[in-house]
Amino acid sequence: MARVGVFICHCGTNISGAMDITRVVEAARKMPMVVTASDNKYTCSEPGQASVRQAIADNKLNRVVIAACSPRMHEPTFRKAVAAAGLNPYLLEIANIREQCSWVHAHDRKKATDKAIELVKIAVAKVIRHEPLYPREVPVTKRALVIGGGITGIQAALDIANAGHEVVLLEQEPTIGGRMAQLDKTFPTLDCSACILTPKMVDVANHPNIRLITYAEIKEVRGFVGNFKVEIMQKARKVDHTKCTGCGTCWQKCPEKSPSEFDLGLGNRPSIYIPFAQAVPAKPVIDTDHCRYIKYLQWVADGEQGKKPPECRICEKICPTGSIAWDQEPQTITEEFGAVVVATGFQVYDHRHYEEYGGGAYPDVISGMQLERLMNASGPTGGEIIRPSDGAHPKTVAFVCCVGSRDQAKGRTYCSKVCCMYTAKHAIMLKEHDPHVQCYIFYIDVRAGGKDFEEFYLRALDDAGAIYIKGRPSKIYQDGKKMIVLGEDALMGRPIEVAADLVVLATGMEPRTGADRLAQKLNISYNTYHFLVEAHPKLRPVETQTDGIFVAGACVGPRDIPESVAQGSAAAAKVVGLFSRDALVTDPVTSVVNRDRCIGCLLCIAVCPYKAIDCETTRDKRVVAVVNESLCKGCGLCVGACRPKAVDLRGFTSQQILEEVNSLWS
Amino acid sequence: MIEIIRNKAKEWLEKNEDGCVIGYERASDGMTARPVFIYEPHMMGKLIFDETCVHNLSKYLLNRRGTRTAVVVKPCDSRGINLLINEHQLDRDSIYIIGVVCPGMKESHFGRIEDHPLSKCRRCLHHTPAVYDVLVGEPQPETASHDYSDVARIEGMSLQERNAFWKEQFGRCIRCYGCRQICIGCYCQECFVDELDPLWVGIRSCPEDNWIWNIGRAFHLSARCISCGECERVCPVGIPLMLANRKLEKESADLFDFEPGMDAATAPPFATFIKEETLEKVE
Amino acid sequence: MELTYEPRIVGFLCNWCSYAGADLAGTSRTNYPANIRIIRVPCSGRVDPLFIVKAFQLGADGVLVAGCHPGDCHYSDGNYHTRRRVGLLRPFLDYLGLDKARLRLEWVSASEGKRFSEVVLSFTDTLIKMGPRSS
Amino acid sequence: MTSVIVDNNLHIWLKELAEKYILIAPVTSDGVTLFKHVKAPEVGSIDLQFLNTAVSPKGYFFPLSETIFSIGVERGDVIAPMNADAEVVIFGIRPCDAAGIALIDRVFLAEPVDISYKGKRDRTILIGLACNTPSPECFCTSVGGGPANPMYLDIMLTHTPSGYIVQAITGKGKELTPVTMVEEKDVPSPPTPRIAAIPMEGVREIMRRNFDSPYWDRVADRCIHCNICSYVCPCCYCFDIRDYAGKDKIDRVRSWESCQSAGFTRIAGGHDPRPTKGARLRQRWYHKLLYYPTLFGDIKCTGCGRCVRSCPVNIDIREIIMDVQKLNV
Repeated sequence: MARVGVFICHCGTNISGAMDITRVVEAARKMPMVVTASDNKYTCSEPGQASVRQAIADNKLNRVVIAACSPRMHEPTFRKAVAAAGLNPYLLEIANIREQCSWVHAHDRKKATDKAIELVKIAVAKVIRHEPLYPREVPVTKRALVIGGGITGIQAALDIANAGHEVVLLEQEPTIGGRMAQLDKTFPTLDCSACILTPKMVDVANHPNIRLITYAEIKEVRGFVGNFKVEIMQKARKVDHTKCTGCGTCWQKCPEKSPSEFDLGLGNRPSIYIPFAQAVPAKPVIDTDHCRYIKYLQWVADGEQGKKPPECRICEKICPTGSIAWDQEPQTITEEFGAVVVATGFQVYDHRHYEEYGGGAYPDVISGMQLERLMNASGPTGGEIIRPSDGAHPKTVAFVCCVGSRDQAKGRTYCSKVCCMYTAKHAIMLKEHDPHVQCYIFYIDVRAGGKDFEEFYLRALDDAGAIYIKGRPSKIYQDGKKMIVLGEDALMGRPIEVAADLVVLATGMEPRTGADRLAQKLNISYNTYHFLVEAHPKLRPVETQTDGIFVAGACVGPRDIPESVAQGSAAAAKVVGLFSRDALVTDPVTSVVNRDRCIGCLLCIAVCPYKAIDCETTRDKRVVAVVNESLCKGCGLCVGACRPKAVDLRGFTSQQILEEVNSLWS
Repeated sequence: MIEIIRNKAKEWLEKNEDGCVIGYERASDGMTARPVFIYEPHMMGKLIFDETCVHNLSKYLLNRRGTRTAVVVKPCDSRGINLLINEHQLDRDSIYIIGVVCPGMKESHFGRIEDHPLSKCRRCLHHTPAVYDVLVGEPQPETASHDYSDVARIEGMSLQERNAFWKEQFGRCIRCYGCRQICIGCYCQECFVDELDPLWVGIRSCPEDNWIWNIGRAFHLSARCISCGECERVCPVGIPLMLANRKLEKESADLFDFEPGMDAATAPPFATFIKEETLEKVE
Repeated sequence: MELTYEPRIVGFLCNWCSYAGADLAGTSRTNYPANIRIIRVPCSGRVDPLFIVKAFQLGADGVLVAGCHPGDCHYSDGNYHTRRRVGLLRPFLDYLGLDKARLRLEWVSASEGKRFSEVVLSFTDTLIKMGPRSS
Repeated sequence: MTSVIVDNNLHIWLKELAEKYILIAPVTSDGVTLFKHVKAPEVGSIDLQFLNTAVSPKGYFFPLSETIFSIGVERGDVIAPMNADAEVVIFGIRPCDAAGIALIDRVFLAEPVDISYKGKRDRTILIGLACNTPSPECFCTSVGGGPANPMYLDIMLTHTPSGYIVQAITGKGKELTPVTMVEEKDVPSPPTPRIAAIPMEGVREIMRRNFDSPYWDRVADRCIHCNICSYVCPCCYCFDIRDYAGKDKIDRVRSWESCQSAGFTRIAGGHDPRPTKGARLRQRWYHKLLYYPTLFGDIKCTGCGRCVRSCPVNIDIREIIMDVQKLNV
């Protein structure tokens, strides 16, 4: 039998100023199961709470209604108070008679009082049906998975590892380093990208707490915060890294060359290769698409049709450690983690979508990233800037900003943020390489919001003498050895034509292909561009709606290096914070299935946003739904959908809500 | 036609001794049909099929879960099977579906066969079963478009008229739950109307409670009703239940572009959503 | 319609957006008619369509279901399901003779205190204009 | 010589009745004939050609739902239900339905008397209308009734081409008879229609012996265990009682229930002695053909044929009776 105590707060005059409190107290006394009702100047104050505790003891109350400010304000406070009096903290209900009554109906004392009485009535009706609820504890596996070995992932991995926790760093390419490794210099400081990145890569390789898994992808993710079970698919390298010493003989001797992904097709690499000199791990993989022997094996498998490929196997012959493993197959590794950091980064927008700029057909229309490779001392040209078409040294270079950014026509409305600055950097670098170079930069706006960015832009303008032309070029075409860039100078309001030796498109950032599929596996959301969505853009920038899964860097949106690093560290801090606890307390407000009522139509599974519902077969061979309370967030979507009313939501049961509605008419 | 049904059923039952064939036999009035359960192949002669076979036999599959059953279905009934498979109630492999191309059923009552078709048949779109193991009869072309003139008639009334109309109709309800018991979509362990704790519907069989019961019933069948019309047929006090169901059918077709039971795979409207949809009717 | 007619509105508000929005209306002291009785639910998707029917059966003149704006649901999808459920219930109730204007689905964010009060104001006005339900 | 009331006099009489009494009479709308309260009868508003109503008039004594008493929340005092003292006339009730009421009387009027039932019963006058055209499902003659059986009625009317023959059966009936409107003429009463008889011999005996026969489960195969048969039946009287806590009083409400609905016999702890459709169907027939007759002598069935007509899957009690006679264990 419920014994309800109702405590009505004056909140100074905030509440009592707008209504007749005594009338509310009188009315409350008459409500069903109410054994005591009283009012208090400040219920949230220590004396106020004390009087509540006292009343609970004196009247043997087992349910408490506090009519005061919004539950969003003081529910935790009063739960503590109730708990202090030995009651289950969930046997409390709050009637919001301040924010939703006295403060909005101050103009009509009678109506405010009447409404307050009914709000109390609703709360009483609900509290009577409250059941004690008990939070559950789930253990935390203090092991983190970082997906993506770019600068963001590296930073996150190092920070977590340095805090003393095990980390698995997962990279889909043969080496970590990501896009930053491809850069020559970094704006606005112009320090050498490799020089600041590679030491961190080496730290990762040598860190006792970090296990590096390259050339691998996520296959499946199950479980929940503190207890993820992840299946990782390790692609076949065809090289046994336990034996390989990375001596390099194989890739020097390999006869089969193909365009290098790392150099964006500007140079070639052998079929057994490491992407670049400082790659980590510095051990090769065999490119099964190009390797001659693999082709030969395929030819044999296909019944020796057509021309016989050479049965090369040179690498195998010369390998001093016998590391070549032709029979190596992809393998699945299953690991358990307490938290996951997603730092899959970005890829450069493919300018082939721009028919008007030649759709990638002109060798001398290149992307900013390609220019990085041309400038880079360890790049395909050894840092000599030449035109891909004829190797000539460009004297006139045209830049086009916002390619694949801020362009509705191409379905890319967002600004990629880094292009303005890296274009300025390119202008400055080109001038340093060759004082006779003249740069023309077509821009929409120059966005230089960042520390020392504006100064950097001015350097390009004044020192490097780059000519900035406002406007997006309408067409680029070839004329003899020249590339003609047609545009309009928006400021002068006249058409302009630049005959350039080389055109650099400042292509924007887009999420890595497959970011959406990964997000689905992790059950986190992504926007129309497939950038991952954070829990809150301002206040929870590295969390997601799925507990224990964090996001950082350019996979969330365009970021420059310092921001990415900061986010990597932020995510790491969140993970470390999570790992600072041995167990997680889960909110007891979750769905629960009545197995006798459940008919196994499984509509609940379809609507659950958290994959928190599964099904099982009962002893009498019926299929029924089961809720994983650690995954359930208590939204009640399943309850709203359930026809047989088999699922219910603790703390917001159908019983309670119906009683609340009923109370208004009884 | 009936011979094909008998032979197919016989063949099947001979292969599945523990099985049961659910079909139609002659009713006690000697002119209309009624459901029959046949367990021995030699009894197959009882089977009939004519324009009085109005019953939706798919409902019976629910009490035979986990056993092997052959069932004679009309197109509308077959959609019910898809519904039940979609809702994980039936194992497709355990049932043998004898789908009959439907000529349309006649309005028939005990001892009386009218010479006009059932209203549901007059408005039927699909004359070939949506799912079957064996098809009896030549597949018929679909009727091009829905005829919601009946619904439109009600929509055409004023609010007060509609209100009065349904009060009168639901007012007759005696809460025998024949509509629920015959309905293929109603298979809850315990119906919300019978639940006491919480009490969704009042304990009285009074007009107010009939109102919420009938709305609840219809809404639980929204985007699920396969319009076999059985609820309306069995109602002893002639409440035009299909008129309510069909409004929901029409709306869910408009709003969600969904027709229940056409296949077993498509996610029903309440299991999914489209972020971009606006549902002007709401906003 | 007698002048003293005060419609009764039951409001199912999602905890994260609309309930917070209603709180904000309070903290910013934006008055609105006292005809609404708010029932707090975690998500508008928690609202069983039968709650709405029940409220009307008991005599509610209007029912307001309010949730986060599409895309902003605290539980990511909840309001999309609400939109479908209410979207179907509404024309159905209207068909049964209960004016669809009596059932409102509104998106009110935590920052839209003003909007919440406007919603309640306009809803109350509408209901007063419509007068008591014909029973 | 017989007393006859011609059609337009009948209408005048009905108007009078409607003024003095609550007049309940068969009304057909939306193709359904039901007994309804007719406040001001117009020509044609009352259906005099009806075969029989979809539901029996038992509800006017034993309502679908009624509050049998309430308890005040404040003082815990018992509040007896309002017993309307207005007199009721049920006009056009068929002999079979009158017989049905008589069958229920045996139960509700036996000690302890059901006050609310008795109250309604005492305040009601039954004006019967003999059947001239029985339906194919009728079999009253096989269960001790007949299309023109005046028993259990206060007044019996029989339609003839030249008006309605009026027979006052009871004192109540005599008082009510509109002497001024009745003419004494020589009108031959119409031939009582032929109704196919079904053999009833030894049914009780055979049923006693065949309680465990597999037959019951077999006929139940097609049963959908709805409540239609019991709800349309003129003599089924099972009910369920529930309490409802209202604002200031708690009501104890009695509503129709049916032995056919799953869980009708479910008891505390969830056990149900009649878990199968077969067991429930069997119960219905055993009650009608064996248990009740053993207690009160008569078969608890009036042969109105409603269950036969309304059963969604044609479970035909006449067929059952005949099948039963073939069972021989």
